[in-house]
Amino acid sequence: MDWLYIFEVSLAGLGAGALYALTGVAFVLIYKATRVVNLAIGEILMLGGYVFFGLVAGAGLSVWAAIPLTILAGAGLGAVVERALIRPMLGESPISVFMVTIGLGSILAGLVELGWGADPLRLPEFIPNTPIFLGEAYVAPKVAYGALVAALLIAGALAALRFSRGGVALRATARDQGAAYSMGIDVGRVFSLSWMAACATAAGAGVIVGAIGGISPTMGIFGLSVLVVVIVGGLDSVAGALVGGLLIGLVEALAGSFLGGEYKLLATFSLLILILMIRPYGIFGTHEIERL
Amino acid sequence: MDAEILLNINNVEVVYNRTIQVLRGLSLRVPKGEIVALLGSNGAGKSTTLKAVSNLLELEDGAVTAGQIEFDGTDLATLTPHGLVRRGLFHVMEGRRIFEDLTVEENLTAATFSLSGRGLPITPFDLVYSYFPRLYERRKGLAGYLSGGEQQMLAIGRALISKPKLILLDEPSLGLSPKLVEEIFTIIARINREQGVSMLLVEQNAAVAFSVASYGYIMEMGKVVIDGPVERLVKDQDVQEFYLGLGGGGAHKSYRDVKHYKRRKRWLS
Amino acid sequence: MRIGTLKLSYAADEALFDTKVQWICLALLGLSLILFPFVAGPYWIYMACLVAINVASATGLNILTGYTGLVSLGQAAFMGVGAYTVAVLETRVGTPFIINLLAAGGMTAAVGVVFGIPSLRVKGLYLAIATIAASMILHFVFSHWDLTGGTRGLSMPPASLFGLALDQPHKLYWLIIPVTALMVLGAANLFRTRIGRAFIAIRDRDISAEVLGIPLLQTKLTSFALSSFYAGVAGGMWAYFFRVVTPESFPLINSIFYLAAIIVGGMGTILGGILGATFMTLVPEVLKLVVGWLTPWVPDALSLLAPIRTIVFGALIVGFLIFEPQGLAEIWQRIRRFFHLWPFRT
Amino acid sequence: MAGLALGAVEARAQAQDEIVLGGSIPLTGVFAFAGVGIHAGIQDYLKLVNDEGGIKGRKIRYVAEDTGYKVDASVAAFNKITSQNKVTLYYGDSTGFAKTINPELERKGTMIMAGASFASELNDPKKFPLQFLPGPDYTEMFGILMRYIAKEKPGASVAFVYSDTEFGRDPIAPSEKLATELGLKVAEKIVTPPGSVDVSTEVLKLRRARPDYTIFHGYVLAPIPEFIQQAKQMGMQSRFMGTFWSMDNSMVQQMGEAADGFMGVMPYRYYYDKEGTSPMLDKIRQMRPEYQSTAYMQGFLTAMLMTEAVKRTLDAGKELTGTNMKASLNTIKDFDTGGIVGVPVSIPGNSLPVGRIYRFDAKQKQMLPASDWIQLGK
Amino acid sequence: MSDGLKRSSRETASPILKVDALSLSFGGLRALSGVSFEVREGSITALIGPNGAGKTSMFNAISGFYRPNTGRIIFDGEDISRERPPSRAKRGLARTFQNIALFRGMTVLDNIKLGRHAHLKTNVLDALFYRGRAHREEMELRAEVEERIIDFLEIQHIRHASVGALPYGLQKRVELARALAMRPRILMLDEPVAGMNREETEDMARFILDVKEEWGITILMVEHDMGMVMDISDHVVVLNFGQVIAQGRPAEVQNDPAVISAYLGSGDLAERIRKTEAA
Repeated sequence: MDWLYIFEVSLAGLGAGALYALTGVAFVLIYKATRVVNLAIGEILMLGGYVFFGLVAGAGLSVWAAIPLTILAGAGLGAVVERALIRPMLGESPISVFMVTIGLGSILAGLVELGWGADPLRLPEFIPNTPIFLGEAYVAPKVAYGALVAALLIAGALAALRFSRGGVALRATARDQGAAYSMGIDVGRVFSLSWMAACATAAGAGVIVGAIGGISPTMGIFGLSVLVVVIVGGLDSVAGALVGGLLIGLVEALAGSFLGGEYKLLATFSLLILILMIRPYGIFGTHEIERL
Repeated sequence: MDAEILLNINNVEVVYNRTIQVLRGLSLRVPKGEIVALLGSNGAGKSTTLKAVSNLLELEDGAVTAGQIEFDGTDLATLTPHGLVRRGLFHVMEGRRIFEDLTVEENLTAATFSLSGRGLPITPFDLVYSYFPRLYERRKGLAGYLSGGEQQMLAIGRALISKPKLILLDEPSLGLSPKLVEEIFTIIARINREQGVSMLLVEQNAAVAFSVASYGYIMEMGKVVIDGPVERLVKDQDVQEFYLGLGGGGAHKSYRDVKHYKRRKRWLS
Repeated sequence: MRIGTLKLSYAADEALFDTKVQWICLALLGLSLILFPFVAGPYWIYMACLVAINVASATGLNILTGYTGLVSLGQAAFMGVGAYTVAVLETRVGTPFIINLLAAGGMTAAVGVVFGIPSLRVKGLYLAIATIAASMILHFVFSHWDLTGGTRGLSMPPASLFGLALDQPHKLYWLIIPVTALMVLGAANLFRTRIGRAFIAIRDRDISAEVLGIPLLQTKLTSFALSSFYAGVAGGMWAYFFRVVTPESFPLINSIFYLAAIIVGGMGTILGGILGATFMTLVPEVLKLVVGWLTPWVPDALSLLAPIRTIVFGALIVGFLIFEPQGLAEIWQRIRRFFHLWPFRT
Repeated sequence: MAGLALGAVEARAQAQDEIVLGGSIPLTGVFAFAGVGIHAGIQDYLKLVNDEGGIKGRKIRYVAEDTGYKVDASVAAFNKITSQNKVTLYYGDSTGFAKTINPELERKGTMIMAGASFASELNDPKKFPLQFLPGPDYTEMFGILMRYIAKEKPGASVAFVYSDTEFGRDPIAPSEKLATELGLKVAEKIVTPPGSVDVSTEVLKLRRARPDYTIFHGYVLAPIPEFIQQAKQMGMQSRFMGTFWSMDNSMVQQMGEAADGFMGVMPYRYYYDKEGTSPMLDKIRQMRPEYQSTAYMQGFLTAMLMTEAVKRTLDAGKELTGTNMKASLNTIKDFDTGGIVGVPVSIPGNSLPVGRIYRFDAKQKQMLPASDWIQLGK
Repeated sequence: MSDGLKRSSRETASPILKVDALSLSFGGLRALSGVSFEVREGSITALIGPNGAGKTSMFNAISGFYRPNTGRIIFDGEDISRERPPSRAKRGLARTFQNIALFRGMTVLDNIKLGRHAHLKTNVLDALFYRGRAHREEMELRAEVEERIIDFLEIQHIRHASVGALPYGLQKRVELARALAMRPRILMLDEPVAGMNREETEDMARFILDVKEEWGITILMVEHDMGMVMDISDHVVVLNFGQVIAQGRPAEVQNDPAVISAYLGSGDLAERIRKTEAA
């Protein structure tokens, strides 16, 4: 056994997992507040990557100006999507809403391809690329910095949810919409804000993911892995997204290096089925008792 | 009922799912500073009345199809549910509906959103804790772990946070032991007296409701059948009979004697 | 105005097509399906076959999702199972195509039941996601198993009937259309009996279904099996039609396509499956034509086709769900109602 | 609807003497960059031919459908195009397609086919009698690369990094054998899922193997640059190489820093190559003043070889059947491609086994020759 | 039938359903504690009590949705506590729901037919071809549903209507029809007349009585309309806080002080609140 190698692989997996976790948090945010399973999260992430690319390569902005603008654009997209597509579906079956997000994903992927073509593109380099060594173990700098940013953002999201008044409003709405209304919480605004926050997060994650592996219209497939992450962690648990993300990152890395790259998806989706059979509501998810 | 009227419900009809009519021309009034009790058997439409007032019907696919509800001089149809709360009308819903995975303190924080846009400062929760010292002891704990009585206290405590003019109380005694009911109703009365808050109290436990209310309405089948000052209702022999049907009397026609009608028809569409 | 609607026996009242007008329409439809290959060009026959295969598969998914309320995003992968079964049997065993198609259905039904087992524990979205996992796993099996020819897939000889090779759409038409018609009729029959009613009951309210003596798991698995059977036979026909089966032939997006087809057509109506599959199959072709017309004016119009197709696909799903959740079938009913009353009310 | 019917009628009203070149072209999807180039290359060459009156007065018409680089879509396009037109020549877009459509091609026997695939398996006239490759097959490409390596550093260790696709897996097994024959050591084989984004773990695997040379195959661009970059950051000294489809100038340029020194095998000359006389390249540069990709060259040359086969068949007074055209194709010997390929070419079997090693020069931002033209089997 | 006669028959009849020391709790919350009562064959037994007393939990335990923590449910002499709802249904246990659990996507006719699901034998293959057994069974079922149930409940005019569009009272009747189609031995009605006006209630009361008398089906119901409960029940069980506080004939229960205080609240309590208030 080459322990250093296993350690390095695990680190790389955790780094990738941090990005899963970050996107997973965006996913959970929407689910918590609005009970919408947003399958378009991968495409929103992709759009983030492309907007960033457009701002830097197209409009010639500096990277540090483009990042906040990208995040802002994500928030704007979230607001529009919530208002135009999700609000009209209030009260419809969760499956219908889920399908609306699938449709949205398709629209976004098409728009991106229309605008930037189908070829994969590379984002301009902006992450420092001096190699990082933890002891003897090498960590790819992009992955390391990406993970660091993701960790900071997740910590921020957790803190905001836990300690801010807005976080209380969101958790209250998540728990019981009717009761939230009766507290004077503007539930519509909570919906809107949670979509904005989530899409902004996803767009930001898209910049990091794009910086690591390049961007392409098929990048939305990232969303599928995130779906596994949140199912494993529990759809409505931020902590679950964190643990699930790291776990899936790790599983993918280990499966990829010891079984071969083609086993990555197989490993995660087998894990998904397993979790569904033994803990259908995820590791940290709330088990909802069905009322008669 | 000479005092200023805070809540005025006028001839309201409510229909659920576009088919089931629950309120059939209900009217009632809540004067400022008083507790009004709304009694009736299950399914009479008491909770629906409260939801109609707090504009929460929509969440259950119900709608006010006729009539008018005025709170503090404003037609409620023009307000959103949260906007209503921010005007000082707080609904303590049936089953308490506390946020179980939030702490006690966070539950109270959630209620501070009722102060938004009113120019009222968010004050510490001292007032709530002074009425319910037990909540203070458990303020860091998850609300889901509170006992039934404590949960009811928290539900009323959240109402207090909103500095309301009117509290709608839906069955605060539900599922509580007599001792707890006593404790909670004592506090309800105190809050009414000390804070000058008006209340519309829905109860099945008539005696307890009458002990704190000044005026009472009894409804059946979606409308008010009897109303009057509590002192009069208490003495009224009909009250028990009418809304619980206990001790059949008068010109009561037994359901056993309903006639049979039979028709036969053989075509199929 | 509707006439001829008085019925005197239960059998007449329970018939699938209950008025004279409906029978006439049906006869006309049948006749035109028979005449079609003699008047239409090869392109149209090709499209008709493709539409029919998709109708068969969408009808299967409709049984599961539209009628039983179990959302599946694995229909395309299940079709893959059927297609591979046919390809393997055709190349290695050489059994007649009817046997192969039935075997494809049977094999897929078995696979469907296995992947339906999570419906014991989860439903709704979770189930949908479990079926995504199922299609990922099946894709892996297709592309890494020797029997299925790995990433290259399998190519196979055409179906043959009495020594005649069904190698052209206009020949396969006589295989595909009748099989699809039978399958659609079967589905319609299903919902006249206890089995179909039990499916709907589970969709509408599974708890009260249980009280009526409907065993949940067994009934759900029956639905999975039936739906997969349909997918398998459709996949088998697909294999005969394209004669090449590869792992890439049945991607997740195709499963989404079938789900979109029944949404657009109308969930839980037989007509919906037919209309939806037809519509969704034809839309990309129409787009192709439109883009073709644009070519002289718009440079690179052809390269815009794929993104536009993707956008229109998404927009159709979103648009129908928001504006016409009952789908095309409902629009059709509205038109029919209009003519029932016409000219007395317009 | 009327328009649809019109389309069908139009298809049947095809002129009797027209020759149709059908194409399953990946104008969209992961291979779109190549498809667009191929599409333009074919069109341009046919335009040159048709402008000069076609072949013996018969014009060549090009009918293409987008496939999105999906096998089933390619097959669908093939079925559709061949059922509506009398197709003589066909361009297919992937290894998977070429292999899967082969039985059908043989059954029909009316056309010859070439395409974007250089799969080794196709390079067998017995198994694929009606297809040909307008260049060396992938194993031959690996062969050219490894011969170069063996000459430069005998006994070197090599790693193969390839995608989990038909395209990617194609040359691996035979090339392993060849490596042993050449005295090279295959240190590691790394499979990645196609279109993978994060390759950190794969790079770690590569570093552990410490190969002297790394050959990428089965990709267009991603994830090659990320691989190279991370490997360089880790201090790896490996030389990185690619096969035809990752060798286009604009692609390599997109690799950024990682591009410097990237090498690979190329059977055609680059657009900007001014060495010697090359009338065809001149014509191309005239028609299209901006850079044209190597995919364009591939499409252009394919169309050229196909029409040459048709011409030779007609010249011999034979019917345009698949077998006849393939036989005519095999008569091509020391054929001058007008400079598209640097040396005269022959098609002894199914492939055109010629190529050259190029290396990217970061200063000039161009691929520069690193070897002479290498003709296998000569 | 005179009162005396009826009474004696009731007491000699054996219990068809026996609930024996049943306890049920959800995550620490006690819904039922040690509830025991019997339902005699051929009787109408009513389960009453204030909101949250555990009536619906009791129903759910009997029909098999909740598994009791302790105690047994004995149906026709057999312990069915461990059985799933479908097998209980097969034994002849039918129920309706408080908030109407009809299948809104189906017609009235199909809803009623569903009641017979467990008694039919059509398999998938029969169904697909709709020949032989499938056709025969469907026709027999249709005849029975039409001639016995639809006629009886007077819902001919709506048989082809979609359930979702029907008024509330009719929906309740359709649900009753569906339960009857199960050929039950005991019919459990959860608030059969809730939300109905006097006329609709009268209709429903008559149907319930007819079901008992003409069809010989035992009835167990939860109902809040005391007028109806007291008029038509043979036996009343009163629950409060998950416990039986009284049971007996309607007249007995009506005058039981424990029942009056459970419903009206205890006067003492009110008195004490008033006193504290005054102080």
